[in-house]
Amino acid sequence: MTLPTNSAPLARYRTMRRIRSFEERVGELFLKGESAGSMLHLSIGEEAVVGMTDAMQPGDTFTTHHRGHGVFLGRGADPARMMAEIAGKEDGYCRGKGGSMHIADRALGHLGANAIVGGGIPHIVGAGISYRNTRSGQISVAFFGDGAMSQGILYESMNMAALWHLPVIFCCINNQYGMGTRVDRSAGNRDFPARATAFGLNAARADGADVEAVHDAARSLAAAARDGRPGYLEIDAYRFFGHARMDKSPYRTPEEEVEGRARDPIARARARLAETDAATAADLDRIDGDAAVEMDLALAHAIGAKPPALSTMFEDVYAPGTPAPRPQAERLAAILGEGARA
Amino acid sequence: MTLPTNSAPLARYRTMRRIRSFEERVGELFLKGESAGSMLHLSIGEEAVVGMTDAMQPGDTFTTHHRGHGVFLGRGADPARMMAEIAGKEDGYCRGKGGSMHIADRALGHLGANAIVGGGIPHIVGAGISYRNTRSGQISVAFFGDGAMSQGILYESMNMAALWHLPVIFCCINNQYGMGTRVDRSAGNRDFPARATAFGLNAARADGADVEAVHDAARSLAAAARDGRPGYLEIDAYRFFGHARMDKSPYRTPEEEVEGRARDPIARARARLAETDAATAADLDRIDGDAAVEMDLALAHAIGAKPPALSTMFEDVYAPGTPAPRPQAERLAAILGEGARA
Amino acid sequence: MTETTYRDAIRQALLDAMQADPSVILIGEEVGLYGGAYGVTKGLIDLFGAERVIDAPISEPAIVGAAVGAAMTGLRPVAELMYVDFIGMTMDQLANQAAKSRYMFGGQIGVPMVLRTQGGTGRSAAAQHSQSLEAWVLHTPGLRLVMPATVNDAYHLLRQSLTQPDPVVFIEHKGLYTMKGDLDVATPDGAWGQPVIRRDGHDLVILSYSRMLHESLAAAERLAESGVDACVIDLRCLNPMDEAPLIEAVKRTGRAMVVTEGVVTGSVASDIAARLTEVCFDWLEEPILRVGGEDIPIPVSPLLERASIPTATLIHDTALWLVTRKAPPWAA
Amino acid sequence: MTETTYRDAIRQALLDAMQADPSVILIGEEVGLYGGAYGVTKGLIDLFGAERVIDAPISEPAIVGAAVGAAMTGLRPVAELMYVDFIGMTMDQLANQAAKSRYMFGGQIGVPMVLRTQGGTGRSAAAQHSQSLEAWVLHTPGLRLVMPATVNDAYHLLRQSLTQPDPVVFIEHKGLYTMKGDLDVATPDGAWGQPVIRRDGHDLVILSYSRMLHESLAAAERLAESGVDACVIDLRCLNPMDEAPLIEAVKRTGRAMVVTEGVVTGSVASDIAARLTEVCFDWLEEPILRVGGEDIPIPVSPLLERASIPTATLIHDTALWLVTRKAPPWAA
Ligand SMILES: Cc1ncc(C[n+]2csc(CCOP(=O)(O)OP(=O)(O)O)c2C)c(N)n1
Ligand SMILES: Cc1ncc(C[n+]2csc(CCOP(=O)(O)OP(=O)(O)O)c2C)c(N)n1
Ligand SMILES: [Mg+2]
Ligand SMILES: [Mg+2]
Repeated sequence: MTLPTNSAPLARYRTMRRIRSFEERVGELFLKGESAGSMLHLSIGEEAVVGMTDAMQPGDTFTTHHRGHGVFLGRGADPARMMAEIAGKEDGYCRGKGGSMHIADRALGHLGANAIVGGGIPHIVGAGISYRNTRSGQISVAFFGDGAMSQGILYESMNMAALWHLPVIFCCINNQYGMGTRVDRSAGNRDFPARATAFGLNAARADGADVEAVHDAARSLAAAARDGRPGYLEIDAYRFFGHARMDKSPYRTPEEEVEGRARDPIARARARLAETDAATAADLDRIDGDAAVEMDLALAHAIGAKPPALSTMFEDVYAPGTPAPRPQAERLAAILGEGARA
Repeated sequence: MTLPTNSAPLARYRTMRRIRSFEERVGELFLKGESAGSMLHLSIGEEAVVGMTDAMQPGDTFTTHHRGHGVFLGRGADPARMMAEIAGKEDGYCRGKGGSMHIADRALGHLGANAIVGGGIPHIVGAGISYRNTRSGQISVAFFGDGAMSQGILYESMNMAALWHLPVIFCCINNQYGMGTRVDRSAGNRDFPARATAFGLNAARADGADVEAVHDAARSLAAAARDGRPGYLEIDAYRFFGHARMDKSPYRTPEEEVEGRARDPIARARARLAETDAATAADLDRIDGDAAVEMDLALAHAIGAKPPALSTMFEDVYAPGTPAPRPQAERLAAILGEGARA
Repeated sequence: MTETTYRDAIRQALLDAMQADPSVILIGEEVGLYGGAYGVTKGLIDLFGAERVIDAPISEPAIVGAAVGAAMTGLRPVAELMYVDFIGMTMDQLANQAAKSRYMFGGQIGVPMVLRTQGGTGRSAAAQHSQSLEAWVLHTPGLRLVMPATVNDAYHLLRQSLTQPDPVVFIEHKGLYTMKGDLDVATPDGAWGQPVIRRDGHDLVILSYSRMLHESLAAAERLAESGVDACVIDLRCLNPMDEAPLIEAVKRTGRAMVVTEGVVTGSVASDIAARLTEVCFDWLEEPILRVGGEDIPIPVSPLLERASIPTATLIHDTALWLVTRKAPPWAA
Repeated sequence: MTETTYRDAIRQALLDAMQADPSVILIGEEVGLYGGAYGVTKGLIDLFGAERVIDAPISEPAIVGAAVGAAMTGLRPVAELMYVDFIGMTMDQLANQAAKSRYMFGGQIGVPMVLRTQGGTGRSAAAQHSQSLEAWVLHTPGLRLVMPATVNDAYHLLRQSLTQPDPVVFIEHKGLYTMKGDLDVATPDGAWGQPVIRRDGHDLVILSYSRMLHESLAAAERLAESGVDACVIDLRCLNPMDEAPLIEAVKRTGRAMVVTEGVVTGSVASDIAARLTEVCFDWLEEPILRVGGEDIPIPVSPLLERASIPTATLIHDTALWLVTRKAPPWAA
């Protein structure tokens, strides 16, 4: 389909819808028993992160946490290769070695999803040093959850970014929970932007139900970051479902869920687009339908794709052309096999 | 000597003077080649920390950083046993195993000096949990330098303290340098109390040239901490000498040093005591002289004390009565010795 | 004697210890309301309250550091790392603080804490949630190290850990939580620091621990079919560890191998093999062989994951060779 | 060929690499204005400026993490940890990030960084500033590990490290900085990954690295006086490591020992001994022995500190026994 021209909000709607459809298919992949493991973290409810990814430019880089599918789709990922990776298949983004929590793509600037809470955050400091030193004009963005607000390495990284005037942004997707812990049970003071300010960053907080509000904040933070004034953006969102595929959410009430899910960035965007006549209901339905088809295809692709060959296991530990790990069977064979004895 | 009664400021003067005399003797110990190593960090210029130690009560506990002699003397340390430890002697506080950077004393509440910048900070969180759970009324205080403001574990600890309403205080002795790095070269935003506030602590900053100002701030923070409102105190001081005994301070100018050393808490206290007629010059001179004699004796004791027996090396790795490490000579002997072969 | 799971045996040990000793507290991520990522601490917060079952923010270094301080001041904390893979963030607090405090401070300040965590493969959890990192701990004087393989040990080794005056790292295996077995709360499988012979045999010794014990026992069953009689020893405690029964068994059979799920290079298996070789050399008919995880990060693909760690088949084939010198097909 | 110190050889390597390749940067505490805690980076900030010689706050985890990110985006960072003892704070960034990125991401994202640090005893720096922790690194697939013992290696191994596509942990020894030796910038002592025979001999092999190489060489001199001819091999690179020359030497002599300064349990020495025993068993006359640091934290007392690590005497006595079966006095 072709989008109505000059309609960035509509494009963002489309991306958000694609994210949601994708995540729904990840759920299916799991239910069909085709995912690699059950550590699948869906970003449904957090699609307004597109407000941030849309404020980035080609060449900009980023790292994500374990709940990073949406961010990556926002930066242009191929859902079929993503889904194949989540299924642990050879033609996934990472050859079936990384899975949902470790997707990356050099070409699109994705420096890697991380299963260590906070693990990917300092990498943007290093990227920031690269871009500062080469005056490349790029920025680097770390996406992470509210849980990472408790990791010390975040503050070390913020301090370095401010001290060295690095072109970076720390983007906290606050979905109100770190696993089963609501944010008021993990933070002595919930004013996260105040923390960022105290470390010398430009800090903002945006309503995660409103992708355009997120985008406005992100745009101005990105512009400042590109100028060497690093920023912090908190997207105030809601995690619609459990932490991972096995979580029955005993730690939150149904009322809490209903209230949280009412803050749906897709519904909100849809309503606003209709209100402002930026798109007809038919346009939006078409977008939704296209997303569904696209993600069905991605799912089918992943299920049909080949698993990696066993020999690939020893590849990529080190760069090609350098000494590779010796397979254990080879080591034992050299001891056990013929000719190995005096 | 007997101190004039009701004269806490005079007692603090005395403690500060004893600290300075002690540190001067540590310098001598090193020059005489009698110290265990050269990693000796003098707290000269930072004596106003006594304002904080004096706000603590018997039973309160604390941890310190590597520059902790003054803090410990402020809490009642025996300088002879301290000096012996710094000389690596058997009757030092830690049997000659710890040295200057690892002095501790259970009895006086010293949970340990630490050579890892920031390493001792989270321990007060645990102590705080103990005191909270038992309603013991104790507080625990972490003393550390401005350098530790860059360690993530500090913020993790602050957050826990605020979240759990622990009876603890984070006391930063800002002596303007972390080794050769002036604080403006390590902090993106030098407003440290703002960081503590953002994490939910009661925060204050006091002039480290004025022990009574430090004490006033410390008293009110300690009272709040005892009530479950944890605090942060920054003592704004100056490190008169190099980082450790080998440092020639190439990273700071003589002017900077002159200006910094003008902020001498001992000179200031002396002047004020004289001004307010709290003590005569003769009283103060007597205090100074007594301190000098006391520390000369400590130095002599340390030099004369016995080094630890070699066999003590294997003690204290684990508690007495539990399996101890096997000395290597014993292991090898069992292989090499008679009867060890088929 | 009751049948229960490894998971519930650990929970029972925590429960009994907390009931017996009010100074025992739990601190870790999701140990309270959520009941533990693997359900081990379910319900304990209801029984003991939030002051003793402490849900911590995601701050591993400070969690371990707080446990150190709590242990120094009269509590007996059980800190939990949700995955042993996160131990890297805490190695300073663990190896420089918990392990060394007693020593540095001349014996004055002990740190009687337990660090509970779990490791290993089996859930396609990929490179950062599947490791076996006990070798780092073994190399750190001052830390005790325990890795239970059975339901009864899960209970008793944890109870024993909670009586130790020094820090204990207690590593569970995520693949064992649902394993059933007999729990006899009155009778431990063995004393603290004692290896246990799980299957006696006179042809060779297979030394193992944690989940690999079960692969080793399975291999031993298959070896029996080939007429080879393997002695399988469960190391249980890696520090302290009484080497005497191992030495006895190795000298008796003259043939031994060590099996670990951890990456084989620099592993616990290397260390045990080297130690035993030193003292048993004259009795050895063959070298002590190491079978362990491949020298690679753990891949997410379930296929590759499974192939990256030892199987009963590999253990069997290697053992068979040790005894018969019959090279397995893959070693031709 | 010029005479210089180990310290200056490292400095020269950094200088030459920075001149040859503008993507090389340094990041660490006190590497700039102060010139390095041990003076290694003195003056480099004047030559290359503060954008390439970056004085970092005391944030070890983020220093290593920043180096990872810089390496991912085109720079070739040399991160410095002032003491290897601080590596505990960084094991997550080192072992879960630097080491695993290439693998987890299917080969897309390499991390060509060097982590320079120094370890070892000799300065009464006590338990948290004197350790030898290379065993943790060796056990981590994805990390290369280099420990130079000589002036020429200090230069060349660092230059070689700076051409590697994967993360290299480069561990210096604080006791070697002032050691003098010949530097030949045109000729490395050996290729990347190759052990080097520092003294040939046919009676036994002593395998060592870093400062213990020199104790081993001293022991070999004294062994020669007793008519025992020791071959002393410098391992240099622990990963990658070509085992062929080691195997050859061990088979040739039938007797070997491994010497490390690190705590012996779970050490590199255990691993090398286990590996070589597996392949050389039929050629061994005696077990491969390990000589290493005592299983204790390092005490501050200079007396105890010295006694806690291997001496030339201990190496000599152990070697002599291996060859003559003459038990040393302390093993009677
Ligand atoms: C260092 C570390 N600690 C703990 C975990 C286990 N864990 C995985 S996700 C998670 C919650 C993270 O919460 P948040 O950062 O808010 O991200 P969200 O899942 O809400 O997107 C936890 C505790 C982990 N993966 N890494
Ligand atoms: C984790 C760690 N990093 C680095 C060092 C080396 N070091 C010792 S003291 C010091 C400076 C500390 O500065 P600060 O905290 O301000 O304390 P001060 O020495 O000024 O009292 C540094 C970098 C260390 N001991 N521990
Ligand atoms: Mg969250
Ligand atoms: Mg300072």
